[in-house]
Amino acid sequence: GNDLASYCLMLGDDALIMSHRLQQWCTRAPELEDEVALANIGLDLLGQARLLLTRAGKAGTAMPASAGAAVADRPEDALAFFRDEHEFRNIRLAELSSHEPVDFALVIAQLLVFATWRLALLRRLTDSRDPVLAAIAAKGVKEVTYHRDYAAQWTVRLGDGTDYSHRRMQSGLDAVWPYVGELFDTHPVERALADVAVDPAMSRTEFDDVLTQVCSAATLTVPDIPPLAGVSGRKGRDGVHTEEMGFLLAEMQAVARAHPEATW
Amino acid sequence: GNDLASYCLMLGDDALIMSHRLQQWCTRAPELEDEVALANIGLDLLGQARLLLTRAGKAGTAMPASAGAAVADRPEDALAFFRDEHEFRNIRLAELSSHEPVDFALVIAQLLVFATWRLALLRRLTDSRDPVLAAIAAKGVKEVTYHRDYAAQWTVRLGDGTDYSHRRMQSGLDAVWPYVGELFDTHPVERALADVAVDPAMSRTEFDDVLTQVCSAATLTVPDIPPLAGVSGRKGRDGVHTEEMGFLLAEMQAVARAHPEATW
Amino acid sequence: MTTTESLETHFERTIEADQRIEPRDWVPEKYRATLIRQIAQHAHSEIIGMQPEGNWITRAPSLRRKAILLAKVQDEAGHGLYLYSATETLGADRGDLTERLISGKQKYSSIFNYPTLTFADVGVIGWLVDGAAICNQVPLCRCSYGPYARAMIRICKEESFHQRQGYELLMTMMRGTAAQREMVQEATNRWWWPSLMMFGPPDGDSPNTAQSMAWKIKRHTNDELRQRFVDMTVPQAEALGVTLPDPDLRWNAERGSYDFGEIDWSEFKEVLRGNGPCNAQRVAHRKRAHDEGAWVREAAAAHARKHREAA
Amino acid sequence: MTTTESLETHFERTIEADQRIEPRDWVPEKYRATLIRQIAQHAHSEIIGMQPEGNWITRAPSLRRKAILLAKVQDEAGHGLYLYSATETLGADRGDLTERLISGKQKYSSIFNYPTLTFADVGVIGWLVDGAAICNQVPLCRCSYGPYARAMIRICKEESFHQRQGYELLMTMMRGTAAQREMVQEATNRWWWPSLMMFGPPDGDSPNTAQSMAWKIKRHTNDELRQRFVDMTVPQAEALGVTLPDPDLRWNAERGSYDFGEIDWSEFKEVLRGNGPCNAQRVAHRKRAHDEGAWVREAAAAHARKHREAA
Repeated sequence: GNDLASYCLMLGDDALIMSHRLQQWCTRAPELEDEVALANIGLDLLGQARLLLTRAGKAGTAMPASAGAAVADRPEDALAFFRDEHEFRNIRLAELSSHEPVDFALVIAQLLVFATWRLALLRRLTDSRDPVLAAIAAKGVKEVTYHRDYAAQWTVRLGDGTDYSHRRMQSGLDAVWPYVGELFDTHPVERALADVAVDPAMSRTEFDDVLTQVCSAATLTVPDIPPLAGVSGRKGRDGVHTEEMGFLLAEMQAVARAHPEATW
Repeated sequence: GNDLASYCLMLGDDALIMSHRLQQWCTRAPELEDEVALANIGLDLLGQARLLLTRAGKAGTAMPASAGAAVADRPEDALAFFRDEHEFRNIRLAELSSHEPVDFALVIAQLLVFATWRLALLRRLTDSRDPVLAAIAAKGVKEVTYHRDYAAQWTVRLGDGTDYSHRRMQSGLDAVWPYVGELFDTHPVERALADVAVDPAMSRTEFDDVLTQVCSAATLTVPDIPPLAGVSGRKGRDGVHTEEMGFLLAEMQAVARAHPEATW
Repeated sequence: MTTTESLETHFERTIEADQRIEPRDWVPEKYRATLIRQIAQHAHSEIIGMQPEGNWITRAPSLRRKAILLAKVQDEAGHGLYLYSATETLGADRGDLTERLISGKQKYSSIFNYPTLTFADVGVIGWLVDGAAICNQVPLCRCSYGPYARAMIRICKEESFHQRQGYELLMTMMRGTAAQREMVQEATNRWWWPSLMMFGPPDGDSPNTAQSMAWKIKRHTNDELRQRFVDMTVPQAEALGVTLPDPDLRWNAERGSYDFGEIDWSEFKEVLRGNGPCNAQRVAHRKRAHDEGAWVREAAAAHARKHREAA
Repeated sequence: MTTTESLETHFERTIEADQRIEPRDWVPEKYRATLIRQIAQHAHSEIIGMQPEGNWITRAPSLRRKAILLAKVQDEAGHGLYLYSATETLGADRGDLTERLISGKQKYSSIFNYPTLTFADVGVIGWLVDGAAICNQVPLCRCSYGPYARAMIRICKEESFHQRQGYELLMTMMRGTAAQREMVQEATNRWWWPSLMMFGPPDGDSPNTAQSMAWKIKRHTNDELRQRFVDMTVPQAEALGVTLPDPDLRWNAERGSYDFGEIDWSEFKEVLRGNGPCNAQRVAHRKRAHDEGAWVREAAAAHARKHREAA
């Protein structure tokens, strides 16, 4: 039904937008090994986005009217390139821009939080009654475990590296922290899809435990910063995004929208 | 005829794209006075762009096919928002991005070169046989004189300020210099429009004199850096731009293109 | 002591006679401090307020709207400049006030801690936010402190112009496509309640109002101004064809005013405490611009010094 | 002296017998220097070559093409890594080579000094640039230096894959809209001549070729490889339906090869001298990434030190 479609959009958009932010790091990483790793993580998330948006299409998400005929049989592209900002359902954390000005500590903090949270969700989702979601989750668990470990290793290296890197890493975590609260809000769609969706609120303890451990190994402080408000309570999952989102979509969608009748 | 339309596009696109780069400085200037000044210059150039694109439309520029019905009676918007990159005729200097990473010396160098060159052109253009172009030029001369003076004053302040600002200002000039050569290439359209268009090559000496004077007052060196090549000789005036141009247009055109049937 | 007393008497008589206090006049320290704080907060609001609107300049979908928006944001920088100058007549320093802004020691209007999400927001900010600002500011044109009053006269004139331009954009959009009309309605939904909060807490919770009114800095209470704004805006919404997001909004013939629903003051307090959707972003952006401009300001100062020494 | 002579004899015999030189083997200094320079230049080309293609990842118009492009650019980073490792077996240091790249002391393939202007460029780079690279590199799989030869085997395999993907994108675009077909033709026009220049100057102007061939680092002359590329590519262009921008291009039945027009070597030399459309931009971008990564690399080193000391 429609709730399932919405749920797939949520998880798919999280991956799509976070992948975009990692794509923007391409040719900007501090070492070639990180160039490879960040691209790899971006690719994994892009793969998850494709599966989830395709699933959203099959589950009955309405295709955007502006998507040309050629796109009709590729719902993943219709949804990625022809939805407007308020139709995206990702959490706002994924929108945070870290590449301009270049801030490696910020992308690591963003990825640490994102992957720790997503891994907890996907693990529970492997038991979903929806077999497609369960399979996507099972594949994703392996991938996101690596993402989390990569981010955790860098968090420790930077936190427990030089004085300067320690300060940078702590600032990165502090900058990301306001976006954490939203990750664990239970959305009505998640509540409606018992046994199919997972309730993110259930994973908060696990998340806090991991972050506490990583920060401790990194000699960093888990931030104590209140969550970013929504607009009249509406946040990313409700289609209300940060001001960065419009610029992100303008770039991502420009070529596809210039050629609505094209196939690629 | 068509040459006149092309010529109006050239001068209009120069102003439009340079104005965009100044718009991006909004809320980023080092002082409120500069906030006001940069916005002012951006507004003047935007005004020139509107007049010139409107003139290009009247002179017979074909309207882009993707421009919706609503745009048909506003050629300036059809041309600004619905042309593709290769249809823009501006010199590449205007595309240079200076706001991310923020570089005040770079925008000042860019503006100094742009305004000195444009002022020389517009002065000659006041004698154009085309009365509309002559009138636009007459208005523009007053505006661009101020733009040049503003940029020259900052060039002197930064060049003859601190050691650090001296280095930054010299780097700014050096970064801009490869884009200078193209400004004085005579385009076939300019050659074809004798008495209507002006030949930019005629203004090179005047330009060099001004730059030499300003650099001398600023204790800076006029750079000796060869001009940026085109692609098989094709440059901005031929629709071959820098890699920054696509991102600029994606941002500038996103809203207009999302609503091709709208009026605003 | 006797001098102070006579100065104080002179000050009070000037206020009472509805005459203007000028920079050369003696004023009580608390009057000075209250005014500096209020004018600085107003200046900061102009400067921070450039961000939500500035966000759309490069994406404005017509060149005419782009020029209008750029000119408007430029005006706001200009307003900031006058207002900082007005604080300087009271002995404040612009650099110092900027430090207070970016260190979070001084506030600016909370309304600018909401994001601008579509181009319709540009119109709605003109209509509602500038509209509310005008309601607040028109009485300030009669403020007892001369330089502030005169700055407000100029600012109010420009704000009215901005407000009409915002409303006109919305009118055009409402005559446009279905998607445009939806954008306007949706933006109205987001900005309506924050606009009402611009008048500050209800009179019962506004401890400084009485003193400010006695000094004729302020001329009306928060609730009076809020009611005036609602009464002015409801017919404009009707003319526009948008619905204001308040089911309790209705004409009260007895009062000759519109009744309206309860404001969510907990949201107001959260935003005021720094936890709105954009507080951190707005201040960080201003701080970054200021920090990245430091070398430029230093260079200008160094150049001016050389120039003076040479002269 | 005698030892050196016998080492030299051993080296020459190994080369003559078409056997591989391995890191433990003695080699003449000039062989080592030539190889380090060539492999480093190749590594630099992979890294700089990420930029023109990376430019389109965030704008790729389908998610499938986005994934393919991101994977390709990632492969290039991987190729850079193998190749820098191969130089390390010859005693070079990656950090040192990176310094030489960003200070302009070492070159990379000039082809990457052209801009990518439309999404069709992604396909054309795969087809023509990777195609030319493969022509150049396949013979290197038999290079006398073992680690380089083995790296080339892996790299060539991946490059062929990329080349097919690029060609397939162009095929899809040529079956698409008129605008897409125009984009492909226009990109072909821009990349054709620079691709031919990838094989280096004509044999008469290539002084190092003889020594490199004697050492079996190189197996064919520049002109031989260029001809092979043209002969391979012309039928592909026909199958695609694009015109190669050379009026002198025609089949020569006598030679069993395509004749083609004069290359503009003055353009080649300008780009090589640093005056191409993107030389400064490519190196500045790499330098900026390197500089901005310095604190991260320092932190990693500091952390590793602490960790070692604690162990």
